[in-house]
Amino acid sequence: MAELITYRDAVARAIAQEMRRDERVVFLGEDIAAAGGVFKTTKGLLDEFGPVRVRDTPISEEAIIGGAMGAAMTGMRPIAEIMFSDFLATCWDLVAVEIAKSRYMTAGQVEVPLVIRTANGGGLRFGAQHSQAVENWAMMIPGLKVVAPSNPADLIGLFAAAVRDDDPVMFFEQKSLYPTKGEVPDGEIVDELGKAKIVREGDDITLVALASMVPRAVDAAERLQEERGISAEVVDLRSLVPMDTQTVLRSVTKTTRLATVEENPRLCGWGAEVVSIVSDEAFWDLDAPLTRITTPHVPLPSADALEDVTLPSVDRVVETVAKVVG
Amino acid sequence: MAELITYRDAVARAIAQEMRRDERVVFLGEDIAAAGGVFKTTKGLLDEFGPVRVRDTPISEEAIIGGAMGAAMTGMRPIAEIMFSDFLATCWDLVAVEIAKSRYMTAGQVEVPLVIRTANGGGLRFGAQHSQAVENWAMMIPGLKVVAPSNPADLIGLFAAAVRDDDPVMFFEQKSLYPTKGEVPDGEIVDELGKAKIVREGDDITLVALASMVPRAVDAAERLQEERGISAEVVDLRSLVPMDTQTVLRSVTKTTRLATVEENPRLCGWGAEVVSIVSDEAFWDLDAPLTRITTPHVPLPSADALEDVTLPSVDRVVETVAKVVG
Amino acid sequence: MTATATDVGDAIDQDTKLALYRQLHRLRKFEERAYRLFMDGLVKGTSHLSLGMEAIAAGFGEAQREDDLTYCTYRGHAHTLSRGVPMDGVMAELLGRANGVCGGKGGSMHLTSVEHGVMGSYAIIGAHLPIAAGAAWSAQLRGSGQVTVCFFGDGATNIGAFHEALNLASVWKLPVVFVCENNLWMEYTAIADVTAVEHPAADRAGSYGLERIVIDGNDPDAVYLEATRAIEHAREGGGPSLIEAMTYRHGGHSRADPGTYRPQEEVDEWLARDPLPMYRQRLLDAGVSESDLTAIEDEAQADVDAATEAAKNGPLPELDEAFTDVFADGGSSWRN
Amino acid sequence: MTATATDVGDAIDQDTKLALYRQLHRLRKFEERAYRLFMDGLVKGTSHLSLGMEAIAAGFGEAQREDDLTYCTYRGHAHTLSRGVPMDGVMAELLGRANGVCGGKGGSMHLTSVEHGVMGSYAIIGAHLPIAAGAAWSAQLRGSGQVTVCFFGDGATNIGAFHEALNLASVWKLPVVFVCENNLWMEYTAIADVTAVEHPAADRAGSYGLERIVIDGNDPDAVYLEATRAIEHAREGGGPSLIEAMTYRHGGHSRADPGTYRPQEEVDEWLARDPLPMYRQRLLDAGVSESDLTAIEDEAQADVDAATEAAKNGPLPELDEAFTDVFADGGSSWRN
Ligand SMILES: Cc1ncc(C[n+]2csc(CCOP(=O)(O)OP(=O)(O)O)c2C)c(N)n1
Ligand SMILES: Cc1ncc(C[n+]2csc(CCOP(=O)(O)OP(=O)(O)O)c2C)c(N)n1
Ligand SMILES: [Mg+2]
Ligand SMILES: [Mg+2]
Repeated sequence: MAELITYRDAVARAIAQEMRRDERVVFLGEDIAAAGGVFKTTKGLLDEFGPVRVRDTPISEEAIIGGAMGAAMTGMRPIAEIMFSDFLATCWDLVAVEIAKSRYMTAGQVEVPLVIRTANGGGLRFGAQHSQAVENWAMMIPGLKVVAPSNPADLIGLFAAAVRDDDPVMFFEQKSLYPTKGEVPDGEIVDELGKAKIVREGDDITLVALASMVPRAVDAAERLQEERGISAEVVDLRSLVPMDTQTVLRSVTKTTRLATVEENPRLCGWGAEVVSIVSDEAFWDLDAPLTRITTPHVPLPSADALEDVTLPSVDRVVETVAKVVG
Repeated sequence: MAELITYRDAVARAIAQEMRRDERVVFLGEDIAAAGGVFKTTKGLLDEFGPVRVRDTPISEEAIIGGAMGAAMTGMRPIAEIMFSDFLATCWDLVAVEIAKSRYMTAGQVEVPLVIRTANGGGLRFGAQHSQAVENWAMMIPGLKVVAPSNPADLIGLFAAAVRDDDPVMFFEQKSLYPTKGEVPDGEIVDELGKAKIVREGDDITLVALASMVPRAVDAAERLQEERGISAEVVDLRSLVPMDTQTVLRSVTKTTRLATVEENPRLCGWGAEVVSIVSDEAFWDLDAPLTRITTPHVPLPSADALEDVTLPSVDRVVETVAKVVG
Repeated sequence: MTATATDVGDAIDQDTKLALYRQLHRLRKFEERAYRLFMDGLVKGTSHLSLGMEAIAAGFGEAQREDDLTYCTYRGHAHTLSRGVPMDGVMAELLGRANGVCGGKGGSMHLTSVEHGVMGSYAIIGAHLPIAAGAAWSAQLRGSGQVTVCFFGDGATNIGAFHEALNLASVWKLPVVFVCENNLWMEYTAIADVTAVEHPAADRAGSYGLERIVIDGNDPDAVYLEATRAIEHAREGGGPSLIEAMTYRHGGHSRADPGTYRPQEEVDEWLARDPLPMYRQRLLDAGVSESDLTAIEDEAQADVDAATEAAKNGPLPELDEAFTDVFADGGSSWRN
Repeated sequence: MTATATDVGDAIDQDTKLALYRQLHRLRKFEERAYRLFMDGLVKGTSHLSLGMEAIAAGFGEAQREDDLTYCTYRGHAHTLSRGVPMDGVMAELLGRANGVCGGKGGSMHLTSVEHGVMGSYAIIGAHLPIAAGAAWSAQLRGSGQVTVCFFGDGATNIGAFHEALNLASVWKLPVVFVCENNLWMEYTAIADVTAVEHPAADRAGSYGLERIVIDGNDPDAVYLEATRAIEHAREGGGPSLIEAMTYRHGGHSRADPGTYRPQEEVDEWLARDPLPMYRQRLLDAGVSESDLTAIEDEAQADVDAATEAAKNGPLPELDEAFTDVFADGGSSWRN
């Protein structure tokens, strides 16, 4: 059996699944308990798990993430919410310099099994300080795992894998996906980090996408097929670290062309890393320049019309791919 | 006339040059005034410019950078020191979310002409929290300019350009370069942001390097020539934003091969961006896979022998390039 | 509270009181309209209103010198308007129009008008406190005599930047007035549930060598007098002040939030302390005529109506604007 | 200061006093050796010594329960040793050897021994305060009865993380003791020059609803008694304490720094308050024999000598170790 649920509701279901399974899983963040989260992603958790395990915090991101780290290194498995991924900047030291490095600096003595989940990305007209796609910030940091699901079923399965993982996992929920729906099987769902998915097969070009860019890449692929007879294969990367480079390389070897579809702004986006892997390891298989479709290197504007011309659109993917293949 | 001075002494000379020229230039940071900086890079400035313009701060990186921003947007041209670039993480919100975005969000009303200078990178056995090369953190953020000189003359000239620039500039001094010496002409030195330099000409491969990796790339090039008859061209990128892609592309078009030499850890390093540009725009000129030589994706270890196997070494550059060309 | 309403009111001349009254109504009517436009889908994204909290913006706006500087938050409509920024440009910005103060790139959370000393509305909690300190440092360095006023919510008192900014401002004796608008709630969580002291700002003033100040933020006169004192203190080189102004938002935190998480008793108590009717009565008691007050109210409404029309009729931004203003050359190019 | 030395000393039994004395000498001699090894080029990078500040580590170490947790800074040799971590492993870590507590990957600034409750030495100012709060939260959740002790310098009181951690710990009543080692200086700048209050930690306790506590950090008995009180208070569910222990470093901030930026008078005054001779005299006055004390000192010296040998003879790490321990699988692979 399966059920059609929203990406939003998948969040609470994923957290509940893991909290039921393991007493050590606790959840902290701003407005997550009584209010059920500002995106209504955590409704019902306080009722089911009580105020000891589901806890509202002050507006103190360093205390939230530091607190989660201290708990994780002493036997708990915390889930911390950073309300908007932009706010990671206010606790970046804890994330990038403490959590990420502790296992290494202590030669494995310290383990930090936690999940930081956060609403990432644009599309809601929230302006430059509440819309950033910062998955590449996390990817840059050795010691962090980085996950970004594109649909409800993946969200639950990857979240479960993240909670069960003994490493710190940055879990990016794309906030524009919250209202979107997807089929989710009944019962426990547990997926695996580091496995990309080919969500549409094709022969002429490989489109590598992530999170909200996956449905756009798929739509573009449909249109490319219909309008221009171009057959695009779409890979949903799902996790940036660990990265399933083999799936990408196999696909590119077959299609001989690559475009990445990235929400992060251009410079040093995750697609640059994908391109650098492909241009090194699949070089001799390539039949066209490697292309990146990204948000241009600008902070995001607030006005809807302006925001719409920054994020990669289906149109832009179609036009760009047509040029690469054409 | 010219003089041989250290990269360390070039810092104070650069700051003094700009403070003499423009009253609006003020300088703040931890231990920069009376003590002359923990790396002794700012000696003499307090004496010459006094405690109003050269000011020690509390250990409050957010106040330092926020303070610099507030001053910059109201008519001053502050220089802020972040002692080790690792500490940028403690004020990343101010850097990446406030300073970088204010001009854009206000449609150009707000201008933030400041320079954040910081000791970046490894090699001094300071361990994982005092050795990071984080130039790619800054490069990722739309609205920031990013500079990293490799020698004393460039340091002074690029610093002057940074102070005179109306945009916020992240100025990365590679701390292992502080004791190194170079020729510096007499008198005022003013360089230009966004101009790469070909520091060694060659025909078989282009090595793009930055800061401390430039001398290593040059040494490697000499050895490649002597030991293997490979002629490598070395490009000192000097500034990541703006980036002189034309110089890189021209060089690669000539040599038909590219390797980047990066101190930042592997994932989403600046070299990935360079590779993505080249593999898109010079694709048809390429004769070999594009290769990146980086610090591997690990936090840095403290022990000297261990640190030495992480940072790209001359040996590693030689071996890797030999394989690419060979 | 430092003083009762009737005490303090006497020190203020009639013109100022009428100006305060005018401002209260301008702000109230603007926010009511902004809410409606949000519900109508014309304000996109989000918006945070100062309904019920107008007396703070009004009191400070009246006390500030023309060249003084303001730093505020995403809840910044009132603070922007109270500095004399034309309503048209603010309303148009909410609607994402080219004639908005930020050409539509900022939106409701990032209102800015440098020309009027409104140096920005910041949407990351606490971030603007050190920035405001820096602006005050600049005024000190330039000897301009400008005072910076920095507004923030009760929730901001628990973030690190608050602590760093207050300490630096105090040590450097900066001409800055920090104003905590304590409306008892953060988003949907009560400040009392997550804070170690009763008055999240004032009870911490001692940590920065500052005086403990709590005022009735719903009393325009009390706000105006304390604002005047603190601003003069700063202007004369006396250094910063930290003022906690008690207030309440009539509606929810943002967007369409009905604010139902708050106890009805608490809401009722504070609705009874709405600054507008309270101040109206005070002015009537002081001999101002009903018709004068009604004229002011009507004028405020007319201004809001006109601004709404100007905003609705404002052009949409050119799409190319998305790629301007990243760098000083006006563009967004990061390469040659 | 809460009490004078002679008052407080009386409440402590002789065994504990001798243990404190032993610890003082172990720490002193270890630090003297570490300095020499740095000057000899055997300790690479940097090192920050607790010379002169040993009484704090000794007093707390003695008061902590075996399963209690310690969080400290880059100036963490003393706090690590005082929890019973073998000297060999600590010295070897300073020398970057494979037999170091972190296999050479941590170095002087990152000493850690989870097995002994030393949960890490953190080199970013203030970062470990919220982490320590989190460990205390975990102890509270697990009902383990463990208390977390978190050491930091005076300079750390001006960074945001301090503020956030103290507030959270207080609101959640966490079993954590925050200990500010106020040695009057940060690196080369006096804390007094950059702080709005005289006692950078204690004068801010009120901001977190906590008691103002300043102790003589050079008096091992005073430290021990206050440590015992605060730890018991935390263990019994009374919540956090914030203790400011006044002390002084005999040498410079780090590496070869001679510390000459400090006024000679101040240095002399504090050298005269060196905890070691002071405590020796107190024990002699209490009837402990000179020879017992000398034996303890000799033993400490012998331990340090042995640890030095063990460290010098320790193997260098295998180069492959640079690529281990990034992830839980033991390696550093981020891809398939
Ligand atoms: C660093 C940071 N954390 C969280 C948020 C999300 N957020 C926006 S407003 C708000 C509540 C702020 O409460 P308060 O400071 O009392 O101001 P008010 O909204 O009541 O005026 C929160 C948590 C944010 N913008 N920035
Ligand atoms: C966030 C941050 N800023 C600056 C530094 C550099 N730094 C290292 S130690 C130190 C002085 C710390 O002084 P204090 O807290 O008094 O501790 P002490 O060294 O005196 O024990 C500074 C500024 C740092 N490590 N982290
Ligand atoms: Mg509030
Ligand atoms: Mg100190």
